[in-house]
Amino acid sequence: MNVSLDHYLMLSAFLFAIGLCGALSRKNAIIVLMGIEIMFNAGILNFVAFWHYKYFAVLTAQMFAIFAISIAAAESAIGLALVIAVYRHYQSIDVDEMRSLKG
Amino acid sequence: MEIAFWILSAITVIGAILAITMRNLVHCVLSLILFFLGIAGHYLLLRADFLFAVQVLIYIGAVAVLILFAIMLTRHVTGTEGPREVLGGKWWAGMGTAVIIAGLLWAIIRKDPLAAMLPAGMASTSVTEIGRALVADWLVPFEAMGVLLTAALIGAVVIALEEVIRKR
Amino acid sequence: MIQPLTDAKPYTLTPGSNGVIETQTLEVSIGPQHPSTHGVFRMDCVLDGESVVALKPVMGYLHRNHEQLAERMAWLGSMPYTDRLDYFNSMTNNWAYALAVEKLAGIKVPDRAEYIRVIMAELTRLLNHSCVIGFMLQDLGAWGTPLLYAFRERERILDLYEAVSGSRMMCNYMRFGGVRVNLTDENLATAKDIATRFPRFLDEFEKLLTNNEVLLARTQRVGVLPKELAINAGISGPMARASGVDYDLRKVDKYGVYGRLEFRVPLGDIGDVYDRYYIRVLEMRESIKILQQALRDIPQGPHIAPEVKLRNFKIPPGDGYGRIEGPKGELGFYLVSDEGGKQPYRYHVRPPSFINLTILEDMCVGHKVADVVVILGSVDIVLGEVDR
Amino acid sequence: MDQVYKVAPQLLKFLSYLLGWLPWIGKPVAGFLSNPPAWFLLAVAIAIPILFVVSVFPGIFAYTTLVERKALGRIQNRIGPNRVGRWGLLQPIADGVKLLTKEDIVPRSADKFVHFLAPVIAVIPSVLLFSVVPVGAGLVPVDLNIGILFAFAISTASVLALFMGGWASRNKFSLLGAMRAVAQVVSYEVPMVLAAVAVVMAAGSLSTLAIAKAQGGGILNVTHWFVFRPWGFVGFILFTIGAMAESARTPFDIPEAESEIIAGYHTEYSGFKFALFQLGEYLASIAMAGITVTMFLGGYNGPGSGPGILGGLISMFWFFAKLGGMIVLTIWIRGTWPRVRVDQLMSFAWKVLLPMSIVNIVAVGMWHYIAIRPIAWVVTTLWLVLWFITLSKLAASENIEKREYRYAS
Amino acid sequence: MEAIEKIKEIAAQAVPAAKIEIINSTPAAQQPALLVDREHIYAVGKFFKEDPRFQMDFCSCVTAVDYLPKADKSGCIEVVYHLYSVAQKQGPIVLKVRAPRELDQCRVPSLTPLWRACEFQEREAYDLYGVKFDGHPDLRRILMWDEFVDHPMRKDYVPPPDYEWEPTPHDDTLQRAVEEGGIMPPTAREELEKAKKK
Repeated sequence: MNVSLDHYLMLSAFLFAIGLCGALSRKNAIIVLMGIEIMFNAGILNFVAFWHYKYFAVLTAQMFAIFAISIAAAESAIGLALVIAVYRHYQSIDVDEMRSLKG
Repeated sequence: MEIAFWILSAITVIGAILAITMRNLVHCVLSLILFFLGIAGHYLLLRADFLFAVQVLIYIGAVAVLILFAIMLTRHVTGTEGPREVLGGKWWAGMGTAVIIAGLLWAIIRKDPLAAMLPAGMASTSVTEIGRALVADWLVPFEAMGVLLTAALIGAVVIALEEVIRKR
Repeated sequence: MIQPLTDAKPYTLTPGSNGVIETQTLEVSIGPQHPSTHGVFRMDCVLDGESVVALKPVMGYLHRNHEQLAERMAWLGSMPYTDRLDYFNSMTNNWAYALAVEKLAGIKVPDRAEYIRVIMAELTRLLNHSCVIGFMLQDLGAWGTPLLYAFRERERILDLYEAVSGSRMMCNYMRFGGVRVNLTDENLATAKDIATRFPRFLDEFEKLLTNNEVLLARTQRVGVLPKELAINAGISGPMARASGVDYDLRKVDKYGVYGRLEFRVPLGDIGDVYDRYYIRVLEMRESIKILQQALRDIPQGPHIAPEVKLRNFKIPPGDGYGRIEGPKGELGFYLVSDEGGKQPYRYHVRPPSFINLTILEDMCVGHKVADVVVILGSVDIVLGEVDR
Repeated sequence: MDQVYKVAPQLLKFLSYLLGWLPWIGKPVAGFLSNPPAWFLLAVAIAIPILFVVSVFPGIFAYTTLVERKALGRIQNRIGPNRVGRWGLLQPIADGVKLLTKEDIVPRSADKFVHFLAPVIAVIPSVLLFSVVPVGAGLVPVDLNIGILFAFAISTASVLALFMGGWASRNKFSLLGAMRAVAQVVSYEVPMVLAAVAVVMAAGSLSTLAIAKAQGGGILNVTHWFVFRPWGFVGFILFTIGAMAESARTPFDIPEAESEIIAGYHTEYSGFKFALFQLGEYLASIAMAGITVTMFLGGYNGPGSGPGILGGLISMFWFFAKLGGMIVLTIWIRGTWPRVRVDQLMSFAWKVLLPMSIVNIVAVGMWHYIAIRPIAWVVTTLWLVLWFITLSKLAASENIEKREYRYAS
Repeated sequence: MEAIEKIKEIAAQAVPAAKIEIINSTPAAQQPALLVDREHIYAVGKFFKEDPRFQMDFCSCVTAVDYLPKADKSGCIEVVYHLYSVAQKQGPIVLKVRAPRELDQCRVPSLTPLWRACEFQEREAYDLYGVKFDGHPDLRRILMWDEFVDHPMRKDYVPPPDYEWEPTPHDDTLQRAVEEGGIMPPTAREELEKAKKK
């Protein structure tokens, strides 16, 4: 059995679900961020798989992947800065306890 | 190819699952790094060498280290975590959503005629091509990305330093 | 940081240790097993990241009740024990004790003995200062290269000590009223040789260190000790002079024959680690001058006052305080003799490195962990003397 | 690898000729080797570079420790190890045996799994780094077209081992060391990559082999080395400083500063785990030296280097000679310099190295677009020197001053 | 420096309530001291520190001496301060203050607020002699460990027969080791039993 696009799509769907599960069900804000990173990666894997299997000649998918990775890096930087700021305020990084947006 | 795919998939999935289920935060990050490595391996397998390097450099070298720093800054890293609740209040809702989405995606992929496709080509793209593409066809998004990253950098510093700035 | 001295500061190391995370401070105990506490010494530090918020010195790991040992022994019996106080500088320890006893008993020391004492003390100062700079550089992370340069010179001085006293470090050389053995011409020639060679070593040493960028960046404006605090806290020796305190007992008390010798007292203005380093270099240069004069002027004569009895040595009741300028600062002995007079009723050492530690916290707070060990190195402590 | 693949049949033929003399087993094996199947050739072609990397470079590591101890000894008026074998030549073996037989202590409260994993992970990236270092003309274990990028990506991963070791030990000194290590590696990565970008621009390729090739030619294969260009010289210094900081060598050895935080992240390691940490650290530093040589010092190029077996051997000689030179340089610096402080280290990276490496990239651009060489020389040199002066003025600490001392009257 | 009688007179004028006495040393040592009563030692010290004629800004040596009671006189603990002047390069002025030997009454005012140099030395005197210095900011043991009970430099201090069995923080550990039947040297076990019997 050869590895087909199917396998990659399944894998990334599975990873996406895992990331979503983590992002939705964990209490800790940092783990929520990590779940989001997992989802990001699953998406990027899809791009690359499609590029490899279908649009090999054009670079669009790779470009998208590069941009997505950069955005993910920026997102995680901002997200963690927010976590630190929230921690300063609430002395906790529990997402259930962050109920008010007032500083 | 097949063996490598299955091994890497196993690493990736185990890494992802451990990353969101482990109790100790640092263990979570270490599992997340395993997951990132698995993804990087997949890129290598898919002949995207440049993306492999970018993945390792950015995700393992930068994002993971950033998360570690965030953990260090927000907890007593030397102490062990007590028996605290790790799951959020409505965890079952999150789990349910995840399962439903996984099922939906599964169904869609099974149906799709594109899915059973085999590789179009096997040679890796050279970095030169990517570089040319970035500064020719993709120049505007590339520059926009530069602006975005700068803004994110400044934003992150401002948010994290808020207290210090306010004190002055 | 000069604290208002009347404010009582209670001993609390952990701010807000009530189980709630309020500050992200880290309590670290530097020592007693640590490569750069110069022995078994501990500093309880509270760190905020890398910066020191609070620091308490904890000593006593080497405490052996030296004072009580001396109170159970004849006057001369504790002379060898003084060697073990500051084991780097046994000659000056001997001299301080001998000086205190001579003061109490009213013994006159012959001229030649005084000159021999000056020669030995200045040699001790040379070896102490050069090694201290080496140790400080090791704390700075220079892998002991300057230290081993200093050890090469120290070796020559220790060889001379061995030739005159039979022991390299625990010399036990001074006696009440003089010194134990006379110096031969050969010994004097060796001393002269050391005095002529030492400046060359110092030049080499300075070439390696004084203008090194990293050394400058690491030591200047680090661990500043203001002049007023230095005087108030009883800081003495090169440390006080680096802060600009003009107080050198060789000039003030003119004990021994220092009144007849010509030398200058270098003073710093800022009182940081760099000043403490450079003042020691300058003091070594002055010491060489003293050595050369003493070696030139040393008269012939007895090396010990003939009227002093070794056995059955008694001192009439009373108390007295004798002090000298040791390499680390003012080394004093406070002695009380009572009716019997055969042994000290009270024997107290005023150790310079113990008292110089008083202001360790004031110098360290606000600096980084890396600076703490350097500041401690620049204070120049020997735990044998701190703990006694 | 490709080179090995080409010469593998000849190699195997030679082997089969030798083995043919053996009784019984010799004949059939020789027959197999003289006409090998394709998979076997591929396996040999893969195995030989791996064997080369895992045998030669750890050997260099072992003798680097000896050279280091000897050289430090000489710098410090000592003799250095001289008890085991002539000139202490067997000392690395004795050290290895000692470390292997030592008790392996794991602190009771340590995170045992991570504590065990950290030294292993410390070695892997360091060994992987060698896969892109060309050791001779056309001789590189893997000629990746992303060579330099690969090297940087891998070397960043080494920071994880330091963090894991420091965190898992549950020791405050280890933790401080880990924090320092992470901060230091992350901030020195940036100027290093930018310094490498200058070289990549000049060579027009990310492949290490292509970069080395671009420096061949000229008089005696020497004049085209990048270090003999104004931007290359600056880049060399920037990169060397960055590499020393990245591999935590004195004066940037603050993650394991023994006088401050005992041994940093490996305070709680003993025996073979400690040896693995040392191995990883030294291998990374040797690999970084190798990459420095490749990028700036002409790589394997030198008088007499070139294709062919003789040229290849000479080129290998030049590469290893330059590598040795870089190693000795780091040892020399270690023996003579004190250590900088954490905040100084960071501000040096961000305030001096980073702007200077960006200025250097501009200099390469100028060099590329000014066709007349003498003018390009003058312009780029002026540009770099002026910026260097400005930056050093800006970054100079107001704390440092020349002091005069007075004497009491 | 004036003669000791003159100094005493000046000090007595400045702090009229203080009871000041001259104690003579041996003729050879020539370091007569001023014995000041406990209530006024701080005022006298402050006067010597601040008066422009003396400016005793350097407190060189602080120590305690234990005098056992004798047939003709009662015992006391005497705290001795040696003051010098850095500004005027003169000295010493020796101040002495006496306190009863009984532990609960053995208190003198601390001079640490005047001279920081006294901080560690007074702690040492407290540690070794049991003199409590009122107003000392941080009066703890300095050389002996915190759990030590007696003051070992007192002349009537009787060392325990076995130094190991001073109460140490180690005791709990050893006790636990015995209870849990852990590993310990047989001699240590015997001695622990002995200590228990006491």
